[in-house]
Amino acid sequence: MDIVNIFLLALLLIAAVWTVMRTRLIRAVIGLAVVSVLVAVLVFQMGSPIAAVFELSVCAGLISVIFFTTISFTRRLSYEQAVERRKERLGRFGYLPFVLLILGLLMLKYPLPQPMIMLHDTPVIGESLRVVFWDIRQIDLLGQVAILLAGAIGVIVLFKEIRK
Amino acid sequence: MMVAGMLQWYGIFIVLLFVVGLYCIITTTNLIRLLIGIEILIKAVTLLFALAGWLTGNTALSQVLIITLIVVEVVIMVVAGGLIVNVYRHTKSIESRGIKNLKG
Amino acid sequence: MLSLLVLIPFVWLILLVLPAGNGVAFVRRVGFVGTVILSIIQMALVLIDPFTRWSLAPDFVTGMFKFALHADSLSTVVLLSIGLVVFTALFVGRYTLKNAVRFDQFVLLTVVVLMGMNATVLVTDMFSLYVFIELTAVASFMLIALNTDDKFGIEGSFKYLILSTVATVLMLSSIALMFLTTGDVKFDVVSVIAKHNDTAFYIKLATALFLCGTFIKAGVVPFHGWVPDAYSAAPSAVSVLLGGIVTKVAGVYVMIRLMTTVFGLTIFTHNVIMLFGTVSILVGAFAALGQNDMKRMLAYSSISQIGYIILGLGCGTPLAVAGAVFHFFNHAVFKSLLFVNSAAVEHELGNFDMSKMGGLSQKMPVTSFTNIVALLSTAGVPPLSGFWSKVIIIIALWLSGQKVYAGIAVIASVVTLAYFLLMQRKTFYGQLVPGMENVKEAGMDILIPEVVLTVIIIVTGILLPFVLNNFVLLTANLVR
Amino acid sequence: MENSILLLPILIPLVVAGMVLVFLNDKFKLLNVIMFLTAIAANTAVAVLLFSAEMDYTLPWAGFGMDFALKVFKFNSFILLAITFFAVAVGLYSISFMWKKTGISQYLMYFLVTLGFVNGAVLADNLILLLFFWEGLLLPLFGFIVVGNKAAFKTAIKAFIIVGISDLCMMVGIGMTGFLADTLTLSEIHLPLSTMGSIAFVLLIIGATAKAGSMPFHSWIPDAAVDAPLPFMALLPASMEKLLGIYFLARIALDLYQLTPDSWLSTLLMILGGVTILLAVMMALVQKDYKKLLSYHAISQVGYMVLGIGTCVPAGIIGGVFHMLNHAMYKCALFFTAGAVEKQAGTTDLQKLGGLLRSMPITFGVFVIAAASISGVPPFNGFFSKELVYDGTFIRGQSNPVFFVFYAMALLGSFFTAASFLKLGHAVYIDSARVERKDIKDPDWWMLTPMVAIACICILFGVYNELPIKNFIEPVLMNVSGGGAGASAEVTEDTVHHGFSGWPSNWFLVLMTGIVIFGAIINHVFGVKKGGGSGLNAAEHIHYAPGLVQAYNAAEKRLFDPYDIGLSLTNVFARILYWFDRFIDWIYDKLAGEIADAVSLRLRLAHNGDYSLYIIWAIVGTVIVVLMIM
Repeated sequence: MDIVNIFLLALLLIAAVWTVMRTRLIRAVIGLAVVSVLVAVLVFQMGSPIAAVFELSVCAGLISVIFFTTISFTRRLSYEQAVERRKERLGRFGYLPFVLLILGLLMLKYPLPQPMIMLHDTPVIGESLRVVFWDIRQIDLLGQVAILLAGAIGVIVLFKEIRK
Repeated sequence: MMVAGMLQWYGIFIVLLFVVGLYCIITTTNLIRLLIGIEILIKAVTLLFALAGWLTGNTALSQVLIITLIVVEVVIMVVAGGLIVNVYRHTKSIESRGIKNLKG
Repeated sequence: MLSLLVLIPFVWLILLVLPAGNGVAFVRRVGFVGTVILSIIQMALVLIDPFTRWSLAPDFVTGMFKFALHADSLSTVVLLSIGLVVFTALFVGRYTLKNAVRFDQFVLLTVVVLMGMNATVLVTDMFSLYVFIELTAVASFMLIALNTDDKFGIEGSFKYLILSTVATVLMLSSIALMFLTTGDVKFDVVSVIAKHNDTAFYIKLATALFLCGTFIKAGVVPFHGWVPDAYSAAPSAVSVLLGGIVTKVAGVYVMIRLMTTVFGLTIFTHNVIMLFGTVSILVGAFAALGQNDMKRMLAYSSISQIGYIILGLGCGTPLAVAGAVFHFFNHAVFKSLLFVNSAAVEHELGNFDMSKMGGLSQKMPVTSFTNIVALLSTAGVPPLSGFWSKVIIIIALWLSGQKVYAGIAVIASVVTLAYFLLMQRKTFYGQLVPGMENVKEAGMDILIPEVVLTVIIIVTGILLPFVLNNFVLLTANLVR
Repeated sequence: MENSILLLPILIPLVVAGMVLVFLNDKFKLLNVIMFLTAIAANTAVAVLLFSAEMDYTLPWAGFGMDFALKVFKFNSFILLAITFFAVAVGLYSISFMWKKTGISQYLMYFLVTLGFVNGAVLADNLILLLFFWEGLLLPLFGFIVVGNKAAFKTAIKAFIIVGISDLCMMVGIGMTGFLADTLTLSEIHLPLSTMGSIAFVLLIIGATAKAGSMPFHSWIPDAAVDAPLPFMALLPASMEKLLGIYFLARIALDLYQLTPDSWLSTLLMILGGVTILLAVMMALVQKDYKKLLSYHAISQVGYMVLGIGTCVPAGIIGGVFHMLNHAMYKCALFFTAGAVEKQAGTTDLQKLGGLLRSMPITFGVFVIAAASISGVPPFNGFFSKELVYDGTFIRGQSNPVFFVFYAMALLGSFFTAASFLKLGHAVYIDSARVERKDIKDPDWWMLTPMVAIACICILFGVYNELPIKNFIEPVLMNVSGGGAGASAEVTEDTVHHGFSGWPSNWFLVLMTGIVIFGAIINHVFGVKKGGGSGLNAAEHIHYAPGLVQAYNAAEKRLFDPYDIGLSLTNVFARILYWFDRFIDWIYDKLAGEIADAVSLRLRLAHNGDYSLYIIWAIVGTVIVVLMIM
């Protein structure tokens, strides 16, 4: 179990680095989707199945769609430009793996302190997800509805000119 | 419990994920890749929330928080995408050098 | 009662959005008036009904909704400021946004911002706080980019989005860490544990990260990069909203709330906040000195004034916090007024380039007069309201032994005066620049908020005892 | 009498100012003038009623010991009366002066606000309240200068910032005083000059003398003289601010703190006074503009007051306070004559004036009286107050010969004062007209009445100086706010033995004064001769350093002329002082601006519009915050 989790985490990091270093935007977005899937698996491993489902469907699915849409509105690079850009990128992103390696080793050497987990007197552990979502955090729900409305207005504001 | 030992590994990788995201935001000149960097940062935060829920045993709360977080994040990404499309409309590129007009 | 402050804007928003598809005219006719009434009701509620009764009175919507909202003395002042600035911005919007569709969108988004800010002020939970800060922020992004044909608006909006998202990530990390340590994200639960373990590693880290998040949102130097760009690129009416209240609620209010109610000020946070406040005061003031663009100057001035607020907060004595809250209110008033004036100027001239202006006081006497009242208040000239809040902050700093900071605050107010007088001279005084013979005074939509805000500045300054005893000094118990 | 009557001197002008504000447009100027006159009349009535009354009135205000406390006693009732008198005189005069100009309504509003605030500052019995009114005076000051000339904005800013800085010093001083005394009520504060007390004392002195226009906070006054409407100069720098500044200086030195002659602060005050006298009078001597010349004298004369109070001996203090009153009068009269000349002849440039003796005889008469007063010619009032100041420095000199320096400085100042006024009078009135003008005559009676009235009082206070000294000033110092041991007790004793009124007791001083004035006349005659018979150039020989051309010209005449050698020494001195004056000006004007500009430019370059730079700043900031908190 431990090994699996650590393996997944390592894979996640590699996917993230790969995402960042890709030249073609489409592939970078696919990389991001892979990262999302891995995060979803990890979240599932940590006992949050419903959140994992959301992560999988919304982040890996919907957000990728949003990115693809955005990219489709803009002009792609030609092949020569892409090659040139790749060299440029390598100069800037080439250091990233080394930075990560050194930082990771340092953190292995000097580990983070253990958190003193202090649970308050009446833990809400027993409460089901349904109660928390619909009752306790009702104000968040209101916020979600409002922010979705705002997003809808945003689409009208920002994409109106494009559609013409 | 294994959880405490796992915390080290989670901690390290979450921090490294943050570093990847920040590095991407700072160095990239492509606006869409900028958003990808932000996405990676938010993934790290998601993991942190899941971890917190797992360690405290309050997974109900952590799941609700993650779901809300995802909804908010999607809206931000939509707006950001819309802005990038508009930047493209004005400058015919999605490079960051197109948005350096305001200064001083 | 409290729920209504969130629910009414929400219901109003849905009412406005639903017919938006087919009947834009409906929104235009009803939306503006309704939203103005909404903001007036909010101000009236705060002024007539003190917050103590709000919390005590049975919430008749409690049966339907389970919102854990709470209002105290700080919320009162902030809610009042919100109502006032939204009121102002709506009028300015009607005057400056000639495109009907844009104006409708402006009203809709202003309602979103109103709801988001009210909720931000009232919630009692760190994560809900985040949700509503984001709601406000999302609406602000779109407001700044409202005129999509203006590439500067898009650029300012995008910069705000990036920095704001970084701030969000910092805040979320902090919330997650507090969740990890305390098992919950409610203010009361978190604060009990945080205040008793203020040396624990993760709690200190969480404090620092949240502080940085609010610093970015508030535009404290060196987290301020987006502020001048976003303020100056936004449409005039949006600048009023943004500069007057949005960043103050999302940044400064949240900072005051978190640092007093939740984390509690420790010796370390004291020093950090005061240091960054002072740096903001100085950098903002000096950067403003060299500006030629009216709105950019106001933006830098905002940075400088926010420095005063958080300097007062960082000092942490009851008097200093009361002064900070008072300055919060005053800043909302006079900075809105200054932005309104800049909107009036822009409407006549079409730009903000002060090097091409001059002698406008002959053509726009009311705007010129209100502008000088606002700038003197900002610079802290008695008997205007800004003087008193600054004096309270400085006295509190002095009494708590922070004499260096007090001295810097005093000196910076001279610089404030210098750049504002420069602005007044370049725009309103001097010879009338050729080609401006046809400039005329702004219309009623601008004059109403101008006069209202000017009267508030003067009356607050003169009726200081009333304001002090009924609003400001009550906030001192935030840190007791 | 209800004690709340004390509120009236503040409320009447401010309320009427508010009403004028409603009708700010110049279309309603008649209405505004009527309201203005009513307010002034009502204010006069109240001031007369309050004269030599003793009462106090307190309203609860902001808490923390900050009460709206007003108190009237002998000293400030006298100051209040003086202020009222000048308000009436300047008010009548300015209505006529401003009638045809734009902005008269604004001007009247600022006038009333000033009056209300000055009254408030004089009556205030609470440090914070005093500060409130004191700082509030900045507003009308700023407004006044702007009214005069829209391009005068730079001057307004300069004035505003200089006065602002000195007021900040005063604010800190008041804070320290309140802290030391543990109360904010003025009449309860009597402090010894401890170390911290001395610092607070110096800060307060800076505030008070800057308000009075002393060096080195003077440099806005000459600029304002050119830009602001003329009655403004008569109102603020010449009378109101002098009265207020010296009133407060007297209270600081005699009441709040016990200044003693052996204290180094006394010496400091005397140095300040002496330097101000000389420096400003040197500047005045070379001016070629009526108003500017007067404004430098307005600075110079403050030196006498500060010097007088700084001596800490009764004669000097009484002289200082008396000189304040006298100065306000004759300087008012002089500014009035300048205003009359400006209004009638259209300019105040000496090179374009001349020959006004015949066309404006009454104005000339007033000028002669006022100029004789300021130069200290007996039997006008200036003579007597100056004699008292000399007496004070002389007494100090008897105890320590070093202090004779101050006597010499004061005497020298007198010499130059007389010289410059001879030159001014000669150039404006006696010389034949340099530019031909027709139809110049004395102004109308609105303007003449205040001028003549003040001139008459100048004579009255001189010939019958017992009236002001015995009735106003001596009792005042016996009873500064009902307390105060130290210096004021000494005054009481001395006063009982021999008064200060009447002819000066020390004949040596009178003789010296006579010699000085006579010397000035000789000098003037000499200068006129050299300047080709014109008064305009009567001081040229002092003004210009012997440059090459002049040296060539004058080689035969002046080579062995001891008078000229002496004058050229003076000349160098004047030059140094001139540069010093310009240097102070440069600090305010340029240096501060340049530094600010440089910093500002760097900051603007730093904001290069690149969001990734901004993010890096934010991340660096975050790291700093995290490290500081950890």
